[in-house]
Amino acid sequence: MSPSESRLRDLISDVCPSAVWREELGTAKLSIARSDWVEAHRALKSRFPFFSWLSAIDWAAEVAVGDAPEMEEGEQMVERFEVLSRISDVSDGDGLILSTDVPKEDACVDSLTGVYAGADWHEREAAEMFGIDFIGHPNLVGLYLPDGFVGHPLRKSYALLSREVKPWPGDVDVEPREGDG
Amino acid sequence: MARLPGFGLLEGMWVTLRNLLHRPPTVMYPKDKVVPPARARGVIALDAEACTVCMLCARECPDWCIYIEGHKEQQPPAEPGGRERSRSVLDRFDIDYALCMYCGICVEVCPFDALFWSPEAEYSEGSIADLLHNQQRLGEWLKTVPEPPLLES
Amino acid sequence: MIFDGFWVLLGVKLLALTVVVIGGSLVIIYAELKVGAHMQNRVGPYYAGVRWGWAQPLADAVKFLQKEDLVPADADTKVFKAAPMVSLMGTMAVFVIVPFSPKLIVRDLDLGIFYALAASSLGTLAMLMAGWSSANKFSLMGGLRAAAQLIAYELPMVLAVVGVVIQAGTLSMVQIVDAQVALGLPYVIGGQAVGFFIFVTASLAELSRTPFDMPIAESELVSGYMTEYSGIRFTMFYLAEYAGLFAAAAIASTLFLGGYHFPGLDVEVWGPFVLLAKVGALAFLMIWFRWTWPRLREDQLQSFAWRWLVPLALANIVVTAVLKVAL
Amino acid sequence: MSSGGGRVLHSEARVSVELQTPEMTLNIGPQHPSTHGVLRLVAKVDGERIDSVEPVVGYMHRGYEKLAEVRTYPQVTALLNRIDWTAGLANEVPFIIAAERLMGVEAPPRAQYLRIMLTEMFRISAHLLFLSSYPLELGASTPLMYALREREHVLDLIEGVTGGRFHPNFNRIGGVKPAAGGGKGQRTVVQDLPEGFLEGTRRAMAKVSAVCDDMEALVRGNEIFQQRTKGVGIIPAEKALEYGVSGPNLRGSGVRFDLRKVEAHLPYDRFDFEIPVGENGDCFDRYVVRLEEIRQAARIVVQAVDGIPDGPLRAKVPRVIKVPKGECYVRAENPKGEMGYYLVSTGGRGPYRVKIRSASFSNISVLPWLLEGVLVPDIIAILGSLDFVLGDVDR
Repeated sequence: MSPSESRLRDLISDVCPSAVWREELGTAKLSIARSDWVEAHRALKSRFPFFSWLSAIDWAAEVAVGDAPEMEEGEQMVERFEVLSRISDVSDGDGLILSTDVPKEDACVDSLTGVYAGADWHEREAAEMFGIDFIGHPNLVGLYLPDGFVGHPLRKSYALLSREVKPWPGDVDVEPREGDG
Repeated sequence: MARLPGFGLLEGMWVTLRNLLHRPPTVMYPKDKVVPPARARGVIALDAEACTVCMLCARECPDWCIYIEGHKEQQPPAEPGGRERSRSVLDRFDIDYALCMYCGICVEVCPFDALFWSPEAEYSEGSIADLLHNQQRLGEWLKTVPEPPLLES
Repeated sequence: MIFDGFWVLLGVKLLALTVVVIGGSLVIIYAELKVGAHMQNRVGPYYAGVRWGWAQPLADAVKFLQKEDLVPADADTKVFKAAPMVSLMGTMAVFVIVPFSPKLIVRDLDLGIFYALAASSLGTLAMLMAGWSSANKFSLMGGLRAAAQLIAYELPMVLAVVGVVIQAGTLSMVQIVDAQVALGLPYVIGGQAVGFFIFVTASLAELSRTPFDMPIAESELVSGYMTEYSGIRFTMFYLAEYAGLFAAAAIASTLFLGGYHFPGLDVEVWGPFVLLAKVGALAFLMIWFRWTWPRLREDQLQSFAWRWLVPLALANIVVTAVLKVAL
Repeated sequence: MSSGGGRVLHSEARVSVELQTPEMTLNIGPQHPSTHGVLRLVAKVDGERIDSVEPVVGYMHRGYEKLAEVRTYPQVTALLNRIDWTAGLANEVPFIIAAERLMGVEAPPRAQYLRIMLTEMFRISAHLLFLSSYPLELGASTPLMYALREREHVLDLIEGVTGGRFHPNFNRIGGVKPAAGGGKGQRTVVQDLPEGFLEGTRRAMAKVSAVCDDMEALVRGNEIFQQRTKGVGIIPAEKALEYGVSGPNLRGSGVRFDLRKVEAHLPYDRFDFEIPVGENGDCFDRYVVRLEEIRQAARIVVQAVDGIPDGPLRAKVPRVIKVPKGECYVRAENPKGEMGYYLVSTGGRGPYRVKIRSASFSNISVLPWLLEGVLVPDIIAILGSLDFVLGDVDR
């Protein structure tokens, strides 16, 4: 149920020619350059009035939490934040995810509060969890974490304290059963 | 609804009056109790003989609330003249119900039918430390494990 | 000279009155708990007392009495301590003129109902005192709401009573009952139905019971002006509320339902039981309202009083006066 | 206020001077009887009228998105039904379907029917909870008892099938939980429907419809309730869309949109049910939409009970689950609104990143705009009508 490609293509191409459009497993994703971020949303707002959510992914090779991403031999992980926003319409339910890559050194992107008022809280959460700065946001204060919290928890480099403190009950040295991985 | 204004108020009063005459469905707890369904996840029972200390449940538990210690023992060979067989025996098997979230992954992942669910749920304690059930107490719960319910035809 | 008949008689009467009022309030509390529970498909009090949990109000009273009586740190202690007493005394004072039977009455004042309405307005003062002195924002709001509401509903209540007084031609309670006996019909049928409706609605608001329980709106103000009270002071407020309900039901049944009179029953013997039966019926009605309806917002509540009840009461007075003269 | 002819009478001039009272800051919550959990509203109050409200959230923040990155897939599903704890299984379904899509696995028809049946049962349970708590906030405590009495029947049925009343943990990648355990004997204990479940469900759905009629008479028809809720807390449709308000709150504002009719993650197209829609988006319409949704959900459950196909409960899936690389966003119609999971997998035993789109987060982000110039008791009426749960807000 991806939006009809042709109508969407010309809607996007005049606004941001560099847009790369990919549709996989029923999820339509549009990668945009950082500079066209707000323009793309303004162009699409008439077609997709419903602001669903905005968040980010921290792409990192080594991770302090969970399993490291498996790399094919040649592929090299580009260290970056990927800011995603999801907008959809409320007639036949088409939806679209817009994403833009933000380098980790100057992690900042324009704020969408001018286009979608609902982006306010989402951007505050993303700023607090990843340390991304949203330029033009009315009051970019923390949302969830207690005031005076140091660090950005959702970054892959941020270890989960509760798992450091307590020893893992599973690593007792009884020889593993033969079949177990 | 073009009804005269007070009518809605009276309709509501009729509902409460009607319920005044019904017997309340309250179950007076200490006297008579509600029997939970057979598949209810109340407490985990341990069959120590079946356990081979494979540590799968302790590894798969999301809350890290199963603590196991075991040692190896030599057992006489199955048939005479055969090789000495070594068997791991449980020393300690504790489940900390203060941390457990009753997800049932341990019961599901155990390959040797050592863990069972029992709908028993009246084991609240005065102090939180008593919620750490040791191996002997987990064995006692085995008696309360019900027969699996008959299935829909 | 102190011990000649009058003072001793007054002392005995007041003692008897206190026993009757406290007893009546406890019965109404039990009725509210039990009837309200069954209306909600619950069992209500069960274990207190041997069966049916009849001793629940006594158990509550004892529990509250042995609770610690806290006074907030920066509260205005004298006013804080006095508020519940004023509230209870204000309610008890109303019973002076309630006639259980022609002779069974503390003092049949010829001012009768006028005195009762004056005494019952003391409750407003107590709520304001409690709200202000608890030094807690929510209590303050509860107290202000209570004051605004009680004043707004004092007027329709008085005007409704004026209707009865015109028809009966007297203020004294016993003579009002005699007038209804002479008419052969209790006033609720004999010409004062509108008055009865206004009086019951207004007394619901006076007691701040649903649908007018904004001052003790649990979901917003925790429990309004009573939030900071505990122990014996809270018991006084709690008792005052139900004594107030007893008083309102007693006055309403005397004015509109013919008081201790019931055709065919001897007034001397059956008088009190007839009155208590009518009080029970009205109390059941008020309990029924509470467990069925939500509460009004206080600006709706105010506009309901000023824009509906007061004009209605005035019209009622005019009609009664015209009929009084015409017949 | 001035009378005819524009000439301000002396008497009126004096009255129209606005009495300047100092502004009072009122803290509603985080411990407050009607904020549905630990939400704190810092309200600047002038008398009883609100100037501005600033919701403070985060008291219930458990960091689900971080926890998901540390856990394997079965462990994550055990966590997810605790996000919106009134709608247990409805939280797990979109995440499981996202993982199934990445693995290219399709749940067997019987499992899909079971998922629909249990999701609708949880919708009934969540909305019955709303039917009981909302009138309570407006002062009527009786509906609570009737609604919860019927809700017990629904929860008992859910506990009979899944073993848990609130946290069923019944979904697995590839279907629903096939057997009690992995060992020799436990694998034969199949977790299919217990005996008497279908008949019990029909009786329960009849009771649920009966309680809806009681609510119709007791609350919806009640003039006092109508006065307290009609025209209060109006959310216009485009404001709702811009803030991402979804579910019954959006439909209350007149937008006819229900994900069950649009999304293809579960065979809802085989069931016929209507979408109740309100007209002017006030508290009353949101209440009526949810009341109607219970009846529609009961209809779906009865149709599911009649038409449930036979067959296996779970498709062939390797014992140790490794989801291949890829990204996928699946959303579903949760009782509170649109619940979606953006699942990013890089091949490990657990997800690399899970963005949880919870409905209540956006539903209450509209509060600062909505509560300006509102009376204090109306705050409670509006908060209650949005029907949010703090676990959903804070994740």
